[in-house]
Amino acid sequence: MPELSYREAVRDALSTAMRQDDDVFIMGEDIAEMGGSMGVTHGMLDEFGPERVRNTPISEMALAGAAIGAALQGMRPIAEIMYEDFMTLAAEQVVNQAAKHRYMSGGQLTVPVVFRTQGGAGWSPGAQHAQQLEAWFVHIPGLKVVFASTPEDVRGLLWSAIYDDNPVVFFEHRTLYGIKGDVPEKIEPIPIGKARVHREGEDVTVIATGRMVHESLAAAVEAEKEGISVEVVDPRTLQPLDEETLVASVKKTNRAVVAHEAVTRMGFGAEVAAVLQYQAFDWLDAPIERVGSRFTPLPFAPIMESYVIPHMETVLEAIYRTVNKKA
Amino acid sequence: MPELSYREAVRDALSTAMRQDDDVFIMGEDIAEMGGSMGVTHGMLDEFGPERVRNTPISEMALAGAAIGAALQGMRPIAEIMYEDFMTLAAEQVVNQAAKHRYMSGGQLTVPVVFRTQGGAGWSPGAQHAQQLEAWFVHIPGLKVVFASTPEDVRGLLWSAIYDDNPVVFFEHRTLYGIKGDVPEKIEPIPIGKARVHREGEDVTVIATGRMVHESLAAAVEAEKEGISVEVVDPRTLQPLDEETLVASVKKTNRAVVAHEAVTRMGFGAEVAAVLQYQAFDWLDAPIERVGSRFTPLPFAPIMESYVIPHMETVLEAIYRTVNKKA
Amino acid sequence: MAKVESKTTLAKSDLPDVLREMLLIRRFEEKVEERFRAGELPGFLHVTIGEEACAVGVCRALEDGDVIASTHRAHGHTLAKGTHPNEVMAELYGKQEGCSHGYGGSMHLYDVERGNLGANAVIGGGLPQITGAALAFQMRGESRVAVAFFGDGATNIGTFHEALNMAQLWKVPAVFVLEDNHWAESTPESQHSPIRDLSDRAKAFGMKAIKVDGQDVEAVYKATRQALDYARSGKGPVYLHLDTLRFSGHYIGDPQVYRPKDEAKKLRETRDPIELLRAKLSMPDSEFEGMDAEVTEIVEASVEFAKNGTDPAPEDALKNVYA
Amino acid sequence: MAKVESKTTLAKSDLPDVLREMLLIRRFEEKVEERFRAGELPGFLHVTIGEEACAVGVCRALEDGDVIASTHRAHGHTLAKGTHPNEVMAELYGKQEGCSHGYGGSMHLYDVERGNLGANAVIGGGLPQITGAALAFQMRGESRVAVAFFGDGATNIGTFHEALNMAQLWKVPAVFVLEDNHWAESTPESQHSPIRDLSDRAKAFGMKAIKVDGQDVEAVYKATRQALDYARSGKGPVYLHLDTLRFSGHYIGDPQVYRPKDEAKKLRETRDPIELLRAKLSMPDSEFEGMDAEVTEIVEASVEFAKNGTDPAPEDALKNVYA
Ligand SMILES: Cc1ncc(C[n+]2csc(CCOP(=O)(O)OP(=O)(O)O)c2C)c(N)n1
Ligand SMILES: Cc1ncc(C[n+]2csc(CCOP(=O)(O)OP(=O)(O)O)c2C)c(N)n1
Ligand SMILES: [Mg+2]
Ligand SMILES: [Mg+2]
Repeated sequence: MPELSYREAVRDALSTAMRQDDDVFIMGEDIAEMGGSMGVTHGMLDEFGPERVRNTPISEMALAGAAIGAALQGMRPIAEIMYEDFMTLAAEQVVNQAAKHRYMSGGQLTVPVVFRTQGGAGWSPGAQHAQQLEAWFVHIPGLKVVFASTPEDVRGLLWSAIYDDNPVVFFEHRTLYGIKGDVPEKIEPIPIGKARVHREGEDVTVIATGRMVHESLAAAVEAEKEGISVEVVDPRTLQPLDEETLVASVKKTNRAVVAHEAVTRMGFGAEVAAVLQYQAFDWLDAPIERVGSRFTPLPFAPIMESYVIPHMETVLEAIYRTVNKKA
Repeated sequence: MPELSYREAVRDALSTAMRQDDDVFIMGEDIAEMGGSMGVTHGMLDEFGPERVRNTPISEMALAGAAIGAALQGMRPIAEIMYEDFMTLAAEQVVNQAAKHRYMSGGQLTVPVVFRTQGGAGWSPGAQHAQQLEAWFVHIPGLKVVFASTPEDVRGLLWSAIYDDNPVVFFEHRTLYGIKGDVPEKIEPIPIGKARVHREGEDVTVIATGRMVHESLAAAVEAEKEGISVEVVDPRTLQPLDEETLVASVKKTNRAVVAHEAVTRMGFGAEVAAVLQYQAFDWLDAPIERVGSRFTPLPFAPIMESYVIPHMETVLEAIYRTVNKKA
Repeated sequence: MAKVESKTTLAKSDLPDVLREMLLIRRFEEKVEERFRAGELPGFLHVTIGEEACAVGVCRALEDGDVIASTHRAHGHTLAKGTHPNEVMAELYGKQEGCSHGYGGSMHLYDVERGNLGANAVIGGGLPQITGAALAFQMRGESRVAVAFFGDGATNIGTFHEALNMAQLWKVPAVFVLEDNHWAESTPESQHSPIRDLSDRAKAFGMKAIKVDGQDVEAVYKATRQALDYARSGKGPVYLHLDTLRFSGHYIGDPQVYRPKDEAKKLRETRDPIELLRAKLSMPDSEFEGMDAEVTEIVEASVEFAKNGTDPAPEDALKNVYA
Repeated sequence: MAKVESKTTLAKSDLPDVLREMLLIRRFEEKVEERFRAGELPGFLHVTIGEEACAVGVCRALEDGDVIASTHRAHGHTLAKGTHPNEVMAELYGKQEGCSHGYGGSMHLYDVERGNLGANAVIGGGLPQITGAALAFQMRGESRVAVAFFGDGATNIGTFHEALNMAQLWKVPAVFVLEDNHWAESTPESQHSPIRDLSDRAKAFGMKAIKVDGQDVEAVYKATRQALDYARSGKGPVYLHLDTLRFSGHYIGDPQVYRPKDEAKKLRETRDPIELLRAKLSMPDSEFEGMDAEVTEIVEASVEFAKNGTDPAPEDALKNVYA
């Protein structure tokens, strides 16, 4: 099994799809010569040329919209929105157009477009360059929402997203680009809608996304030392959501922690908690704990930033709380 | 006590504030001669003139941003975004600018702006003219979010929003403009952050917003006939959220239904459910029921639209489910 | 090529047919107003009375394979692009036989088979998608043009700016058709735009602009052909400015309190695109009346068709959310 | 009035001070690059080396009460608008003494007392707010002007279009300053904009445009005065196009793989705004070196000040979310 970084894994999915399929292309700001602000598309200009690795003006709305328009013609464009914060600028096209064309046309259109974007704090970018807004898009019928946490997952899921006939909002996490992991020799599509159980456990289920998957796995190791057996599950796709796997896990462990980097209030964890308390009500031995960023914009100073976003320790504390709070 | 329609109540708050305070003004598309697409500002042009009842070009982003800029200079602008769906176009200014200026400046700025908008289905406007997106803004630290359901509340809360030094996203519901209700002679500010218990009950708490407050009150009357005593609470302000009142109510009734017109998935009800299961875990005798729109864009045909959005009956069914599902 | 040349102007013999098409739209819209007032039509509707020459002149000029994106004022474009009145009317009645199968409604008419990518209830919403469709044509080397309609009010929204700018930057085969009726709802152009000639918008992108009288269907057709040829030949997009007039309210039911009472009426007397063409053709009254009777019948039949259409089942609402 | 007249051009005697200010910004930015490379500065930083004449020329021309909104490339604007280097440097170190008290960072420098409404990390984000601030001045009858900086890349975003369009429509007292360095990150102007003279953007709004050499600080000052006078006198906003150059990478650490290796170096040889003014003043080397030593000391001191600054407490993060 070759080892790839998360960044290389994204690139591999993009390049492989572009090699096998003329209809796949990528557009975004500074993705050509510069290889994107995160270096994801590095080298792709040389292989595919400026038409298919297409630099755009700073026009998030039109770039999203043009990708939708090309998708309506049967192409499979990938629109890169440099930072998740700028999804606010593309929101109209993503939410009112991409998500709804098929429905409003009574099924005449398909919109096979991927909106790739990234965010995440921990490097002091300040309040406008690291928000996590995945919850917004989970609220919009017609969109699929993916948030991958490992090289293997990001590659297999991006592949599925590219070949999905629906618009997919695809979240990457800025601080994960450098992590490495084994991936299958050949790209294996990972179905959209399947959670991944990263670690089995008996006492508590931690449901985590993005960076928090890794923090949660580390917390699980710590908790183990205290005799607490932690199951860690990454939903991977937030829409559709693999409720079955999440609920089954919680029915086994009887306790749940939901962890993401987005602000807790109205974050994805709220939806997961609402689903779990409903479907596993009689199995829950403690309230579902939510772990997320504190309710502030992201501050610049590293000391404050680190206080705002969740870490391994935050998850660990939530695990401890949930096991002590016996019903 | 005079009687006002919801529409008149909004107008009364706007006009009274504009009479007493030169810094208050309103801007939006077609609000002058036409009085706004919902007739809310009808007649205000005559009283206040085109400077202060200011028609804008179709530029949701700049209209929101210009209001922010005027607010930064100490004015108290009210920006009307004609339909909630178009908040997607103003999102960048509301979310990255208004919500964050005070924080990013370390407290140097205040942003006393109100973004008034409205939405809501039930009249077949189709998928792009009736979405309910309040959940998006609840997820954004720095914003306050209000959603009023009665003439009295809408007037008192809009008053408070205008005089709040923070940006407030103020949701009105399209189908409520015509409803009438008693209001105090003089405007009484209603504090942002206080829920309203519309009806006391013993067996189940229905927490509802906007149009669903009325559907829930009607459902409560029906349930009463079956011997079920229903408490109906309207949070009124979604951010800050009066968790205390909601939790106290549920600790009394031991059962909860959360109802809004927005899509259930990742809707505001998810947050309420997550809060309640956490804070009232040991008091809950049944899973928290969520009532909201089905997971589709809004269809045009009335038959389908009516099927998608929740009604009195939907709430009633949820009430029945929750009382039968005894823990 | 020859084919293209021959279509640069409308043949004299085609003009009666053009007139019939405009008249059909007019009668259709009048019927829609009537049925709305009778309480039969749900939702939010905008008619295109006064602007028929724009829809017909543009759509007639298109080749097979060309696509359009329409606006909230979509009935005329949809009919002109070839969707049968029955299907449009059925959509307004929310029936399965409607051109969007009851999912869309007046502001979301689609007919993908006929190259109609859909009406849009968000101002400017369709424009970037036309840039994108044209980009697809360019990348695939297809000889097709993508056409977007928009109004004067739409030239104020960022979407417009970004979409046209990008189209020009990449020289994609697109035509952006401004139906300039000088009103955005209740807001006159002088109150919503700082410039008095909206052709100047194109200067910000260095885009070729063509301006014509939107009440003269022959002029519209000719200008559209010119624009299409330019775009199709790879020279880049064109900004096609049609100077037109809105004879009705913004939406059906609009009391137009903001507009001088007889403005529309007066304009109608001298600038009605249908009357202008009729006069040009010196069509005898009897012939015109025959034509009128014919289209009126089509429109009546469309109402019958729509009323007899199939209501969707409530649960049909759950379909078509995902492919 | 007299006061305004007298400031139409820079006095000869002011020029050394102007040079000192530009040199201070240069040395400040070089120090920031150095400290970033040394691993002392967190976050994401953009320096303004090569563009000092824009910041200084514009900000010198402002009157008390005028306000600015800056961009991601904010250090120069902030210093030129009067914030002490200590406070800017302290902000970059995330200290309480910083001009945003450690909440903002490089892309969010604020100094409201000095009329700096803040830098913005969203391209175009500040522009509509400048329209709005100017609207407030107009509505209150205050003789103040609101000024927004933005780059060539920003002329592609819808926010730009909407904000300028609205400003012109309402003739608010605003000046929109384009710092045209011909790059948007790695994207050259030819790849991001369809037009070769970005002054043409103003034509879409019928806005008065002034274009000058942004490397010539006297020209920038003069043009800014002209623009401010125009705006202040109620004639409406002005589009001020400064033709400038970016000598550094887009951000600190940018390897500039997309740019010919010696392009910046060559430009620097002939088009350095500091060298140009120095030559114009025929300033003897010794005097220049003295000035350089002086500003270098200020910059060094700012680093000391910043390092000795107070770290916020973690819980301080919970403050300032709401008023
Ligand atoms: C983004 C957005 N803002 C506001 C509206 C409400 N609205 C519908 S039509 C219209 C006026 C459009 O004017 P114009 O573009 O000139 O088209 P016309 O109606 O004159 O055909 C407005 C403001 C909308 N649909 N979308
Ligand atoms: C809306 C938005 N899109 C993308 C970015 C990322 N970004 C930061 S600076 C920049 C280039 C800006 O170019 P220009 O406006 O010319 O300013 P310059 O950097 O040259 O000073 C980009 C694309 C951003 N900050 N905001
Ligand atoms: Mg119009
Ligand atoms: Mg630039």
